[in-house]
Amino acid sequence: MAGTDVVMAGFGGQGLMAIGKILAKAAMDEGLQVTWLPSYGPEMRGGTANCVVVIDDQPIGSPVVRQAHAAIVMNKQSIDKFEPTLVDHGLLVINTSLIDRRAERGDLRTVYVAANEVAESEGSGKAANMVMLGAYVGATGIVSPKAVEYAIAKTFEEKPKAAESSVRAFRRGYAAAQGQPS
Amino acid sequence: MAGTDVVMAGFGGQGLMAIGKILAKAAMDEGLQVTWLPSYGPEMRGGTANCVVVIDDQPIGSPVVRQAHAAIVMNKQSIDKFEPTLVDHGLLVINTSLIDRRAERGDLRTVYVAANEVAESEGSGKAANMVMLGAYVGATGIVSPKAVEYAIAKTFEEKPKAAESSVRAFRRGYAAAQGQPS
Amino acid sequence: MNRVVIDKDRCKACEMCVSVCNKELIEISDELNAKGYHPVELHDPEQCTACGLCALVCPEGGIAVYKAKKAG
Amino acid sequence: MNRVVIDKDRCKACEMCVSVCNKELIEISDELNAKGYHPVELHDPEQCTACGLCALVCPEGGIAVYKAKKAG
Amino acid sequence: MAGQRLLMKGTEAIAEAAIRAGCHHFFGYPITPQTEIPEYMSVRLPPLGGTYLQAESEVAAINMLYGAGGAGVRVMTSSSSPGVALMSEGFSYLVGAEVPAVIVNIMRGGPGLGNIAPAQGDYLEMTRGFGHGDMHAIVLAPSTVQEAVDVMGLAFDLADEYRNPVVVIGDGLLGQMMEPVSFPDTEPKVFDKPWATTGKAKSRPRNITNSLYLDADQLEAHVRDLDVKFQRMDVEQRAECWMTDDHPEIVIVAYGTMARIAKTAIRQLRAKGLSVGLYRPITAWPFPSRALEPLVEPTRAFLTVEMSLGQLVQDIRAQVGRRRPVSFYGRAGGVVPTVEEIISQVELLHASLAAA
Amino acid sequence: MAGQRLLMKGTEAIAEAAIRAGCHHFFGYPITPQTEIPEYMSVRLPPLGGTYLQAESEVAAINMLYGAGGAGVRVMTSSSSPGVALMSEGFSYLVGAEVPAVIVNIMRGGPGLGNIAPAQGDYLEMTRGFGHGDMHAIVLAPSTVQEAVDVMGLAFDLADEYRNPVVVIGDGLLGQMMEPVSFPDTEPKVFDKPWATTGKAKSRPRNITNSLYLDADQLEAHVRDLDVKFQRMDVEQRAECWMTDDHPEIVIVAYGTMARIAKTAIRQLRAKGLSVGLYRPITAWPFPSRALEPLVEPTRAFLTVEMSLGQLVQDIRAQVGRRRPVSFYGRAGGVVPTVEEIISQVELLHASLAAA
Amino acid sequence: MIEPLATDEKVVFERTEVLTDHALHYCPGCTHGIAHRLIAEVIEEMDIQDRTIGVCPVGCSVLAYQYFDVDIQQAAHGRAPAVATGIRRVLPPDRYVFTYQGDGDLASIGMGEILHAANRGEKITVIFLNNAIYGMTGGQMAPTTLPGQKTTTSPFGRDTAQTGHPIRMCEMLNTLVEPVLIARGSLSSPKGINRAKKLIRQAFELQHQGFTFVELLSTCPTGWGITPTDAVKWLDRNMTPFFPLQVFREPGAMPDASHKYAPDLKVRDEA
Amino acid sequence: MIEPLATDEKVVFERTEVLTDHALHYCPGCTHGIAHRLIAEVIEEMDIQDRTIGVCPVGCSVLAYQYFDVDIQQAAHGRAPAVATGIRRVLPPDRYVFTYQGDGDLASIGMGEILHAANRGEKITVIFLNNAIYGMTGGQMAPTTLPGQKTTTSPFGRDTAQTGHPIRMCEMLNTLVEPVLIARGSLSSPKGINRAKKLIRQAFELQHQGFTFVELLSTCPTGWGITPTDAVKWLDRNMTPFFPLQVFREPGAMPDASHKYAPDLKVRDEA
Ligand SMILES: Cc1ncc(C[n+]2csc(CCOP(=O)(O)OP(=O)(O)O)c2C)c(N)n1
Ligand SMILES: Cc1ncc(C[n+]2csc(CCOP(=O)(O)OP(=O)(O)O)c2C)c(N)n1
Ligand code: SF4
Ligand code: SF4
Ligand code: SF4
Ligand code: SF4
Ligand code: SF4
Ligand code: SF4
Ligand SMILES: [Mg+2]
Ligand SMILES: [Mg+2]
Repeated sequence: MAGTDVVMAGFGGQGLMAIGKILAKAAMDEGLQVTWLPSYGPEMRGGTANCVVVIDDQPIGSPVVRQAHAAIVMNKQSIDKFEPTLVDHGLLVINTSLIDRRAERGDLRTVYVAANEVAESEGSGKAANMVMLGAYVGATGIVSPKAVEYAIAKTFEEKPKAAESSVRAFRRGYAAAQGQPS
Repeated sequence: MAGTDVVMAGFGGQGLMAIGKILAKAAMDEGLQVTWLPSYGPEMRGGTANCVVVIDDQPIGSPVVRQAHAAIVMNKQSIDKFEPTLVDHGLLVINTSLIDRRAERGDLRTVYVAANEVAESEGSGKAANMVMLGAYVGATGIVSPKAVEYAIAKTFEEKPKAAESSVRAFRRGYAAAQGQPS
Repeated sequence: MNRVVIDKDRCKACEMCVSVCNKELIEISDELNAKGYHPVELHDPEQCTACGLCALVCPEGGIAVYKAKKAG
Repeated sequence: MNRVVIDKDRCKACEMCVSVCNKELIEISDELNAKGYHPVELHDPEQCTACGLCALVCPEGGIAVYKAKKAG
Repeated sequence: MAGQRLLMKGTEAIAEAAIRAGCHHFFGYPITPQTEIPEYMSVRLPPLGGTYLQAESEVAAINMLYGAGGAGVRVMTSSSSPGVALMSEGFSYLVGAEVPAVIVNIMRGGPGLGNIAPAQGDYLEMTRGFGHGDMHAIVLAPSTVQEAVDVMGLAFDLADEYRNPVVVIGDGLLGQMMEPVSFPDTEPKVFDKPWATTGKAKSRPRNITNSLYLDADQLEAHVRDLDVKFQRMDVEQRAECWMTDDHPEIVIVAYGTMARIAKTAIRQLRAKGLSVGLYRPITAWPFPSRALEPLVEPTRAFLTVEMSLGQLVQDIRAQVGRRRPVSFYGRAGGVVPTVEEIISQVELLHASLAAA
Repeated sequence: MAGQRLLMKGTEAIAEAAIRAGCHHFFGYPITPQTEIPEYMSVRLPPLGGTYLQAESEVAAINMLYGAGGAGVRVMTSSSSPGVALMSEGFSYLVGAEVPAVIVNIMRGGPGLGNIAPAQGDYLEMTRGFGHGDMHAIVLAPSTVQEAVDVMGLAFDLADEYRNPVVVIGDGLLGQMMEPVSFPDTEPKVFDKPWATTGKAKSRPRNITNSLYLDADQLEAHVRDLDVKFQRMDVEQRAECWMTDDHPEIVIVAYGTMARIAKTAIRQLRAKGLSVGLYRPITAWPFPSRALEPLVEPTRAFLTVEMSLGQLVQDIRAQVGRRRPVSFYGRAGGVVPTVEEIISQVELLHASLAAA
Repeated sequence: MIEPLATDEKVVFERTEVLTDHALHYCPGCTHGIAHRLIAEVIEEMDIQDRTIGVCPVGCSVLAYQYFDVDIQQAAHGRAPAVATGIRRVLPPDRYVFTYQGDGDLASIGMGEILHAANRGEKITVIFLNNAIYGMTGGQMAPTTLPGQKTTTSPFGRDTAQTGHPIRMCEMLNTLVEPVLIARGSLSSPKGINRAKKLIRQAFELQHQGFTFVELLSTCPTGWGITPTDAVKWLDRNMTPFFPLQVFREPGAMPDASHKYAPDLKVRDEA
Repeated sequence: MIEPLATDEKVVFERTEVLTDHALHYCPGCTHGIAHRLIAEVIEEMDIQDRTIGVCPVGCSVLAYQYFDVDIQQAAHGRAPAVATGIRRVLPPDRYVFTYQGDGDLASIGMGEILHAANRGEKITVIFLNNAIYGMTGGQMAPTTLPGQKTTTSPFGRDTAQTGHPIRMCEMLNTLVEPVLIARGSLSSPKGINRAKKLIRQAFELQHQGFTFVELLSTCPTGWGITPTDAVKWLDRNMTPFFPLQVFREPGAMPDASHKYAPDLKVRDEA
């Protein structure tokens, strides 16, 4: 495989860091090289939080990426910030629950998913991040859904309920990505 | 002239620093180059204090001297410490009031003076250092007695009595050196 | 009528103003502001006594309160 | 007889012991020690009560005091 | 958990590796981007019967190291640039009194308060000026989280072996990123420390931890002894030469995170047909000159890449001298040079060599 | 007292020169061998309406400089090696926030507490590592008490001109010796400081003294601006080449007190017929490479002499490279190399050149 | 955008102009914002904006220089009192100098600087925001952290057997002679806020007489992990009992400890 | 060479063996020597020489490591409490750790370290020699220098308007919760010396319960420029009124400030 990377951005509290780690763990478990890097505390509060995951089958150079191959954006600020920075024909996974516009660039591959609504319909509004992760994995096939589901289970080892709803949300996102990207 | 130097050593409180400065000032006033350097506080108390004065008509290199041309020693420790370090045929000015031995080295020029007794006989036991300075200047002629007397006067500007007794003590030391060094 | 002006862009939805208004006039709105918060809004403005407490506790300095002068 | 032993090499002639001896038994001597001080010495040792005050105040730890055991 | 691959943050991996190296005592003060180290220690050490103590300041922390290291235990602190600068006097005391200890510096943007973004601006300070007086300390600069784990054990061993503090430097990226790591399964080496101030048993004279020698001759003798030791440390030179066997035209010089980024650039450059290799100091001090020397003649030009405006490059220039051109590319203030930037720098350099 | 020759201690002459350079504000903490500077200031400044304040520590002192310098006045502190090391973080803040100030370091034996004897062991620290982050400051190294007087005025001018702290280094000998000096009769230069935080007049926006730039791009821009400034400082290179006009076989390299001792040695060596000259950096940073360069080719060998185990010599070696041999002689811990030692080193060197 | 004042109304509350327009970076409900506003209001009311120099610390309020529209310096962590001393000692006496510091900054790393500035009687005002935690770095233990309080570096709760009790700065400063005002307020309620403002005003007014110190108990909802509205309750319930809201010293209420002493320094009288 | 004990006498006073034979470097009459001896005697009497680790400061007593025949560390200026903390926290609990510090060391540069060690309740004994001056560096002003006292950096006498009043460390420490012994003694008279020794003994005995602190008013004849015998009088006359000789805290006499606090840290009770 050729190396790839994805930036995940949204408000603090939307769980972007968490899905980044889950993706990283899934990749590791599949024997890949991986790095996860948070946009670590601007020592200031508010605004957006993001992390970037790099996955490769060769040793990874930079854990930091200026032009990502893909972005998972969960709020308006994030799409504004990261859409322009993606590589040509990059992938943009957009949470339509909180973002009321479409991608502006014509070259991008896009996945639209109403993550918050979908998650709520699965019984846990908090799992919108998992929906987004599912959509990304569905659109890219970068790791197997099984690996992700295992990573989710591990992450919520002590909260089986959360694990379950997370997996459900992940699957819904995964499925949603099948018709797309356009 | 060839450059020369003299180390002045004794107990703290015997006024060695002071006569060093007076000699340095006299040399400066005579248009010579001069440095004065105290053995600055070993950050410990007690023991001996010393300073070294270097006089030259060329710019002075080292203000610190490991083998001095001359030593003025006012107590036993000082003669023990500095006699061995003098250059060949160096000059040793010995305060016999507090040092009950003669120079051990055969090559040295020596001046013996009972500085404390002499000073006391001039009315100020404190001026023993001036006697020693006088003996050194008398033995070397490194600066003119006038210049020293002027420097003494300047130093004790606000204490004319001390100035007077110091000058008298200096002259007695100067005179004492005339018969010597042997 | 007294007037309470909330700077919605500054509001971070901390609800401090909500909790101090004795008249319970302030509520979180459905809007989302640029920072991603649901800013508060005033309902029943007629009931406001212009006591100023909401403005006093707002950490963002985002509330201004004006009292209508008595007629005459 | 009580005994006061002054370590003359340690003595710095500070006169602390001199000032505390109620019997005024301690005095600066004419000797010069290696450090250049005139160490103190005891006179009239018979009068010493071995009260120990001189040793207590000596900053150099230079005094030892021994009390003669009562006969019998 | 040994052997197993774990996804861990650099800072946490460093902390865990230290614990496994037998360091059960940590004194430190929070500062981004390394606060996870004290945080991790505060969870792990008390149950082990060790010490986690939040010092009142970095100045206090380094002096707590002095006390603890002098008493004979493995001890560490960690901080970031401004906090590390405050340890300067204490570090010199550790060297002067020959107290082993490990100091981790996860560097951030400077000077002054700067920011918390990743940087390599303390290279000169750590290798040259970290304290007053004639002194040195081994400085280890890992490039990956796994290597950070590996050097921690080494750092403690070197500290004990030489009775000298050892510094480990990384940048914010190394500290903040997660990567898969596995921990070695070895038991920590145990050093005999008859000099430690543990209480003077009747059987031995008292032990003194001290750097004061009022007499100049004595101090000189002491400093010369230290210097002999510093010279002995020269055997600890460590460097990685990567893709240099085929005598590439251009050698990139980089350390820490910068080096791994350079590796990606080199892979891509080689794919494009350019002849490029990497020289990576692992010990920032002693500077690994022995590994560099054989590269100088075969190489046509060096390019040093740093997250600073040019520090390591000074060591390269000093050694390479006029023999080969040494060019420099650096970003500062927390900006990290990208693979693309490195590639374009190398291409420029290649073009200029071709033209010459 | 201007013009007149006065016999003064180095420390006191430095203090007096600072006052005459318009520095009426001093913050410092006692430490041998420079305590006469604060003592002198405590007598002289209050009657002038200036400030003498004994800080609670060197850390506080350097931060008081930050406040006062940021408020626009000429301000200084002085200390010695361990105390100066404690100023490391604050010094980096001065550079980062572009606050002018003068710091005097009268170096003593190290590392650690070391002793109070004269030494030059902080050269690397002062020129390379005095604080974290990419930073530099001009370092002036006078050789005589008269020159110490002369560089003080220069130090304040350079600080104001570049809005950067300036360091003056001497060793304990320079601080403690008395020599005849005379003071220049010039009025201090006055610099306009529109950036000073003196109270925000209605007519201008507020002034901010700051080194924080949370955004990496902004910090990089700031650091690059600083770097441009550091590069501009290159014009401040100052060195003395003495007895080098006749292209001597051997050039001794030394600075500060060491250089004057070397001069005596050179006079005596020349009297013996040996061909020897001196290269003396006056600015330890920027390193005066331009003055050194023309000496490299004509000279057969360099000998660097220091009161340390080899610091300045690193700069010499970096520049001279393999072109000429650079040998080193140093004493440490407060021992000062003598004229005789230098002479015998040169004679040895001369013999080996003759043999070669 | 605050709407203009209608002619038939009077202002009950408007944002002071001594604060810039910059949006605050603090977390929702963080009382740093309130403290900023109170200080700015006092500066405005005393009409000393052109003579005030602020010093901000390292802590969440590190960016305070963006908010106060006065000349201002950003100080190294803990050193604000030293920086303020430098400013105070060199500028004309009519200036007002204040520092703004958190509890990590002032009571941990900056302990030496605050005590010595106070003891010298530096004519400055120190506003001390005590939120019982290191906010900026993500919630570590502070010297003022309560017994049992969980932070990221006291994960099992502050263990007083290992780390002691919270430090009470007002009480400690009150053992010194020089300070002229030492008081503790709280930002947990409208009443507290009004009282805090009075204390700040008093401090600035007394500043030219000597060292003035106002501690303000503050919330850190993020560091404490609770909502802003719960945070004020937590503060009242848990902090206030140990940190009593009190004026420890003010002109007219000077404790024993503040008595001045002027020995004649002779060895004995007969001399 | 002290002569051997005759069989028919009993020892009233002999030099303790916990002091080495090294001649002290202190000036004539300097009470540092007395303090050393008292500590050594206590160590001997408690028979803890093999379990005691000392920490000496930078100050005139920098060479204390030559005198105490125990394992000992020489600490950086002001940092002895941090060094002692490092030692205490890593050695077995049966060890005795003490620091010996001057007033410049402890109350100026080392203010942060001593207060935090005290506040953490470090189980160490701090012996604080207060001689109102920086002896070692040649007589500069200390935080404890008296108003009007001339030193080389207060050449016109300490001006309290510029530099404040002397700092009283015991009083300040007494605002903290953890210390178990805080006391001030004096070395100016035989009575004082005997009392000082009792305090030191008490401190060592209580050390394993918590932080213990003994301040000893001391003379610096050299720095003060008077004779040793005048110095003790000067101390009694001028220092003691401002630095009262008092036990501020001991088990059984704990002031209000030392009350422990254990909140339950809930937001409210109904929760
Ligand atoms: C020398 C140094 N040490 C540590 C830090 C990291 N640091 C930044 S803010 C802070 C603590 C802030 O806590 P506090 O003063 O209580 O302010 P708050 O954020 O709670 O308002 C620390 C430790 C630093 N910037 N510099
Ligand atoms: C960091 C540092 N700053 C300053 C000094 C210089 N210094 C040595 S001892 C001392 C003060 C000693 O005074 P004090 O603690 O009162 O002890 P005393 O000599 O009076 O017993 C100072 C400032 C130093 N060695 N290190
Ligand atoms: S002014 Fe008073 S009544 Fe009106 S909204 Fe605000 S708090 Fe409520
Ligand atoms: S107090 Fe201010 S920020 Fe908080 S909810 Fe109300 S208006 Fe918004
Ligand atoms: S023991 Fe008592 S009586 Fe005897 S000499 Fe000493 S002080 Fe005087
Ligand atoms: S007290 Fe001790 S040192 Fe002082 S004079 Fe007496 S014996 Fe000598
Ligand atoms: S972390 Fe705490 S102190 Fe900092 S801004 Fe957030 S709530 Fe306020
Ligand atoms: S200077 Fe003072 S404290 Fe130091 S040894 Fe002399 S008398 Fe004692
Ligand atoms: Mg806080
Ligand atoms: Mg003292």
